[in-house]
Amino acid sequence: MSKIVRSTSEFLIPFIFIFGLYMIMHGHLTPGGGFQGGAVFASGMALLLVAFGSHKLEKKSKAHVLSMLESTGALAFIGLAFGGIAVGFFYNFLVGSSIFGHIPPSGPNRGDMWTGGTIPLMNMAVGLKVIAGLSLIVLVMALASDKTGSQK
Amino acid sequence: MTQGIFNIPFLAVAALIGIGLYIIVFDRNLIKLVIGITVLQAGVNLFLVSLGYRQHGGVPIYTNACHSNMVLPVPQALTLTSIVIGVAITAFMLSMIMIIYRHTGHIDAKKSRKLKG
Amino acid sequence: MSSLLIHSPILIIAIPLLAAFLTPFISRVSDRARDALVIATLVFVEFLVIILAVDIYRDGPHIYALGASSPLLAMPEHYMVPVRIVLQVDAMSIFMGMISATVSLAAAIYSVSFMRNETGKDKFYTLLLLLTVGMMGLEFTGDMFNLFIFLEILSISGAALAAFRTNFADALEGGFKYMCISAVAALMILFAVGIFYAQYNLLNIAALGQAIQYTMLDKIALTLLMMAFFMKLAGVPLHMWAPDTYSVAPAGITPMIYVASQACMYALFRVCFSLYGVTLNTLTIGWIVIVIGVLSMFVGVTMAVRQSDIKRLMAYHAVSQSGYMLLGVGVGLAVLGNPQALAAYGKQAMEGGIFHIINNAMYKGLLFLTAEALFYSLGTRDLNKMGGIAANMRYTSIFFMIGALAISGIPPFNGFASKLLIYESVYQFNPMLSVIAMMISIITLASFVKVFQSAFTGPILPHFRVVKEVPGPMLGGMGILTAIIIFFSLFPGLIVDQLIHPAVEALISRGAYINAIMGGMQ
Amino acid sequence: MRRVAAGISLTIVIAFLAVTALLVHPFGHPPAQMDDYIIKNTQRETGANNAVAAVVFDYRGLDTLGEATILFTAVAGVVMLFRKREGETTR
Amino acid sequence: MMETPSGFWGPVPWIISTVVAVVIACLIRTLGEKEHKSGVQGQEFLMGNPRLPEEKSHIRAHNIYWGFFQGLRRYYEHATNMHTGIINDYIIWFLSLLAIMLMIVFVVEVI
Repeated sequence: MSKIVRSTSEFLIPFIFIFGLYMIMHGHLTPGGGFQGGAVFASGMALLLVAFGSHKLEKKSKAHVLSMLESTGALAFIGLAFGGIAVGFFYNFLVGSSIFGHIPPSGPNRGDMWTGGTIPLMNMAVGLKVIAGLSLIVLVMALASDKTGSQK
Repeated sequence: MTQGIFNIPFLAVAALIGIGLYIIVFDRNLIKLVIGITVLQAGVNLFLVSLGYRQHGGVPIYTNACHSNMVLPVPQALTLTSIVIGVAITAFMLSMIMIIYRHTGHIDAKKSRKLKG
Repeated sequence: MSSLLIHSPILIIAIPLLAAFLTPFISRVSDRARDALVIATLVFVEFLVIILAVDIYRDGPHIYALGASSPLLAMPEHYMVPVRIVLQVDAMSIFMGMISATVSLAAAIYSVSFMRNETGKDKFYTLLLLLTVGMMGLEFTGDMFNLFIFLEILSISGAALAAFRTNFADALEGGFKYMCISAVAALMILFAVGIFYAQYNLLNIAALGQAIQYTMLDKIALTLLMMAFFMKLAGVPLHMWAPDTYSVAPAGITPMIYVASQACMYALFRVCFSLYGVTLNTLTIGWIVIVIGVLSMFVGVTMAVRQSDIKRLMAYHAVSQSGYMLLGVGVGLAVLGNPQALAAYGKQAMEGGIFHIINNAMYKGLLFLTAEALFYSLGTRDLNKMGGIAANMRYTSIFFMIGALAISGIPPFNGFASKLLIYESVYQFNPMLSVIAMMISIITLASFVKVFQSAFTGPILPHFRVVKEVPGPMLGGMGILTAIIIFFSLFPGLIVDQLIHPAVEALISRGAYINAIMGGMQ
Repeated sequence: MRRVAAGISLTIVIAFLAVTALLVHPFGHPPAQMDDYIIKNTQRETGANNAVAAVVFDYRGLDTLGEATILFTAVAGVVMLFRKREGETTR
Repeated sequence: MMETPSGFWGPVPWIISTVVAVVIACLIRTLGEKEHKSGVQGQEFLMGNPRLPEEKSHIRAHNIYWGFFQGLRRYYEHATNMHTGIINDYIIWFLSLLAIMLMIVFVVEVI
């Protein structure tokens, strides 16, 4: 891609990444969540791919590493769901505890980061999973189309 | 039936689904077929999310909320789920088409039919 | 033990899911460990299904509310509507669950040696586990939207597995067709779920069943649901994807996709009997199911005789056999509003249809596996190129013969038992249908005679002299299914009384299904 | 012939969809027994201010697990499709 | 034993009666000619035609039931033309069946 695209995306990408991570972190307080933030982050990856080419991106992030990350996210998610199995699968076992366990006052409030029980943790797990999964899809498809292009 | 005039979003849903089905049925290009399925998904998602709208309602989030009247949260969650499913299906079908193209050299549904009869 | 029982509905879904997420890590360690993990997971699932089945057949249905303060609490306290997702496992669900678990286990064992020379085996096993998860979830869930989710899991993993042999162009074509029709069908289901949600603000099947009024909107939703499920279960004239997909899928996967389509048939029955039940116009809907069933039987079998590709032939037979199940259960549905007829022959017709599901999963699975064993040894699926291999592949030909006799309804095999039930009870409903069913059975036998004659008997062709029997695990996978077939053949009365009858009762008694969730408020 | 049949059936299906659109509850006034419970109790039961996040991860958690599984399945499928094979031939 | 609407079905009596029938058949067979020699029937015998090689004498799959297909030729032409193998046609079938079913359900309500 041309220099303009590359320098613009170099400038933009940190903001996109940070915005994606912000959305993941604040999923239980503001609009957004793991899927949306992950999609934003992965769109940053897609921008990287468009600007710098798939081979350059592949040097930075190997496909099997992304695959592992995705599995880690999925395992963390299902692990959190299993965490409440003493009561029931998907039971929100962290409500009332010290990690994310505060219970907000009912009705409109200012929003406390440490609320939500397992929900913020699940948001993070899903966010990791979606980031890795969507990046992997984009990367694999780009690499494959590159290969077919070079063979012609 | 007097309320029918207010159901314009639902009529838009019918139109979107109709367009999606039209593309799926009449277009022989496999990529356009996937586009048709995406339009169909958009129609169904619009249906789901517009089911949950409550008049003069705000977002169902209590952080700094000023509305007492909130729209329904469940349809939004369902739509979110269905959008992610749509992304997954689209990616998967497009990569299948890429491999079909690699094998046969075209993406015409009429030509790529080894299996018939 | 009892807490394991309480949690087993979700564990049956969650354990293979956990194993599927773990497979990428394990397969970096060693291939052998991954195979062992997959087999162990499926054995554990089978074990859980069996202990759950024993409990359900003894004590009645289980429910499991996800995330509630107690899993047995379907609704929040002091509230009349289920808010959370509830899994509801009754005799019919667990019956289908046993079929899925058994066929998955046999397919995994078979694949261990069949897939030895393939690349990408870690993805293969991940997708196989996910297909199992999809089937189990579809059968156990008590929530309409959740049903859609599991249907999608089943569709994507099934399509990916069907397209697994990416070096053949037709494998991709079969997989793509499956994915395409699944996507359209699933979107129709989602639209129907939206219609339910718009009217009643409910997603739980039992709660919807209590609230449903069969308005115009409900009729449209019913039609959408029925057509989508007919598409997924390959009822004529929506069956055309079935031969394409079944014939290209690798061995072991074909029976699983077939069982997955039977899980969709279960979903159809669940919608017709438990969600709508007597509120719908049972005669009309029953006749629709019957007509599609008879068309499936006829078109499936006549197309099957014509085929020269062995897997395509068996795929058409799969379509044709689905027709028997639709016929049996359709007769039950048609007389659902008429208690006398239901007691006289309706229940027995349904018993026949549902007995046919499990019989068919077993012998059809066996036949698909033998077909793929032939492909493995001979390198071709074309019947015109085969000949005289019975001498070299003794066990495979014996397995094939048992499967072929069972599917054609030759006594004393189990196919005869279920077909006899269908013939006799359908005869009282409408003699013509019964006569057609018998005719179809004869053509089925004829087409298997064709396969047996052209592939196994006759003089051995010179280039097949060196052909050897398939390796042990493949024989093991076929052997499991054969053993089950022989067991079913010897004790049909036991199976019908112990397994089928409670399942039919669970399907018919809509009030019990609704009360299991909504019972607190009566 | 095929196109005519497809056109007629498409018209009928769209007509029924339009009927559905007119028969559904008036836009903006949905029945809300289940959702009112969630809106009222989300903070007490799950501690989350965001009712949508509470629905996604708590009330309907299995749906989200299934959705994550679908994404996982699609990724596995895509990687499987583009895997390297020995004896790979293009065309 | 399995109850059916008009009787019962059990594989064990069936197997026992089959075994009895086979035993009787064998008994009858032993009453036959003792000096019979086998082996003559398999060879070509006064046919005049040369013996075919083995792979030619095998009847291939597409030759089986030739008459059946010939008799039902018109049905099979229609049926194979139906299975076009084009994915759009599958969706067309779906749509048309959906339209027919919607009409049926609608008409039944009106009547």
